[in-house]
Amino acid sequence: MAVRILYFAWVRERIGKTEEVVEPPAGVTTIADLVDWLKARGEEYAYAFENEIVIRAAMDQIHVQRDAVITGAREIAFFPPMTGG
Amino acid sequence: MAVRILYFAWVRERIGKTEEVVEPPAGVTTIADLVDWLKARGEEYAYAFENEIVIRAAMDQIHVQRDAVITGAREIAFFPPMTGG
Amino acid sequence: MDEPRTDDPASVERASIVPVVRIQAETFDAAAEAAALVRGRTDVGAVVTFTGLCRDEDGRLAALELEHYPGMAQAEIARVAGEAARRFPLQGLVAVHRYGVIRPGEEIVLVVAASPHRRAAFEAADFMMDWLKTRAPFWKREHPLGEPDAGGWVAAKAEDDRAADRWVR
Amino acid sequence: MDEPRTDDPASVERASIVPVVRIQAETFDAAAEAAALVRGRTDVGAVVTFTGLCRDEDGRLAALELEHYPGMAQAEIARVAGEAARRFPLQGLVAVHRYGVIRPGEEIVLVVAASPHRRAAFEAADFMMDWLKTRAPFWKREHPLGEPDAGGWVAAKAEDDRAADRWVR
Repeated sequence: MAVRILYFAWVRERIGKTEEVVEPPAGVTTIADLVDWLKARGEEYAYAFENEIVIRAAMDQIHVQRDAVITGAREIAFFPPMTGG
Repeated sequence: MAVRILYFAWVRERIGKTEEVVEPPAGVTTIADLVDWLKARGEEYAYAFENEIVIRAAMDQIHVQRDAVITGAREIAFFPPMTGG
Repeated sequence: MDEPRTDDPASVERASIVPVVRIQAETFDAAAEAAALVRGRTDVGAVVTFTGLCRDEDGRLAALELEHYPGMAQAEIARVAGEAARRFPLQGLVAVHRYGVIRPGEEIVLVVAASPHRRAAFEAADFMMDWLKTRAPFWKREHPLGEPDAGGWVAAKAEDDRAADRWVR
Repeated sequence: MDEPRTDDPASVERASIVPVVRIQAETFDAAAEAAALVRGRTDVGAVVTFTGLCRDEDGRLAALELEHYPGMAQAEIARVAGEAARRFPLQGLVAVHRYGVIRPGEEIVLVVAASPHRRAAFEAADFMMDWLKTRAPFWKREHPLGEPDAGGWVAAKAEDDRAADRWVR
């Protein structure tokens, strides 16, 4: 299943891209699984997610927790805590 | 001792004047004394102060309580609870 | 109201702003008052503007008439503004209160607070309004539509006293 | 966020306003946004306007650069505004958030809330800002004066999370 992944702020800088389309294997069912899978793809991902607990995720533009099931998602985003306002 | 007394809102309407200069006798030393003395001056005063507890007072343009000593005051005002803002 | 301690730098800084207080019959320009607090400076982080307007009370009201105690209104609002400037780290504070006949849709009162921090700006404006409501010598009389002389004085609300009590310390 | 119950008149009324939400690079006109909420109506009692500005951080900062997640920024602020409209008896609500390079003294964010009652207007604006700070997908990077490429990303503040937690119920 192909899914579009977006990165923002220093997560984007560490990974070195703003977005990509990936096809995680069948066993990757949650946001936490996806992060584990991404971290194994290269040291830029490992660096971006080194302190996993601070990274936030959104699925189809809605904030989600790490245990959210990603099946059917079209767009998943990873980013640091927000500093707007 | 002459002192200027001001009345506002429905206190003013009940007494029928916006201000007056009075000379209370020596025994009148507090706001409460002054109210008692005014109430004895006529039924319009008795009417204005009939529910004394709701009437507020200011001495030289500063909110004061009923036990405030009026000696030396130049201007004393009586009015209902405020409804500005 | 306590005097600021002059040996406390934060307190000295807080006391150093001079609140703008005006009592007037004319309408006011909220945007111009807010702009004046910020103009030419780059250290303000938050501006909170409160505008209180005359409501028509479901079409019942033709106008409000605000009576006031001129000298004391100015003095008392200045005291409340000075207390706000001591309690909160403000960079600017404006309070304007109108008197006279005010029609539905027109503005009655304005408070603008500027601060480096949003919490202080919100709390200062909130504090000012609660204290204005319960301490500023103004009295509202209603002029009902169709019977302009039949209206009575607006009664003070217990909820306004409770709101002001939140700030007692 | 719960859907309003359509059999509850108060809830229906509260849900009936349509908040204005805009994400834009351009500056905004706070006064015009506030005026638009009140224009032609005589039932508004209170308007609270919050403007957040870029500070120069004691002269250290040349500019802030705000990155955002376009589609989600609009959607998330609209969700927060919808929640505010359900929680508070509002007659109008505007939220505008800028992105891009913003210099000290310039405005970043605007919230305007109109209500019959001052408490609701204050709380709605306060709620909007707390939730915007912690939920709207924007990230600030600092450009220090003299070394425009040396700045880092602004860290999120624990106090902002605590402020947002005040509204959890």
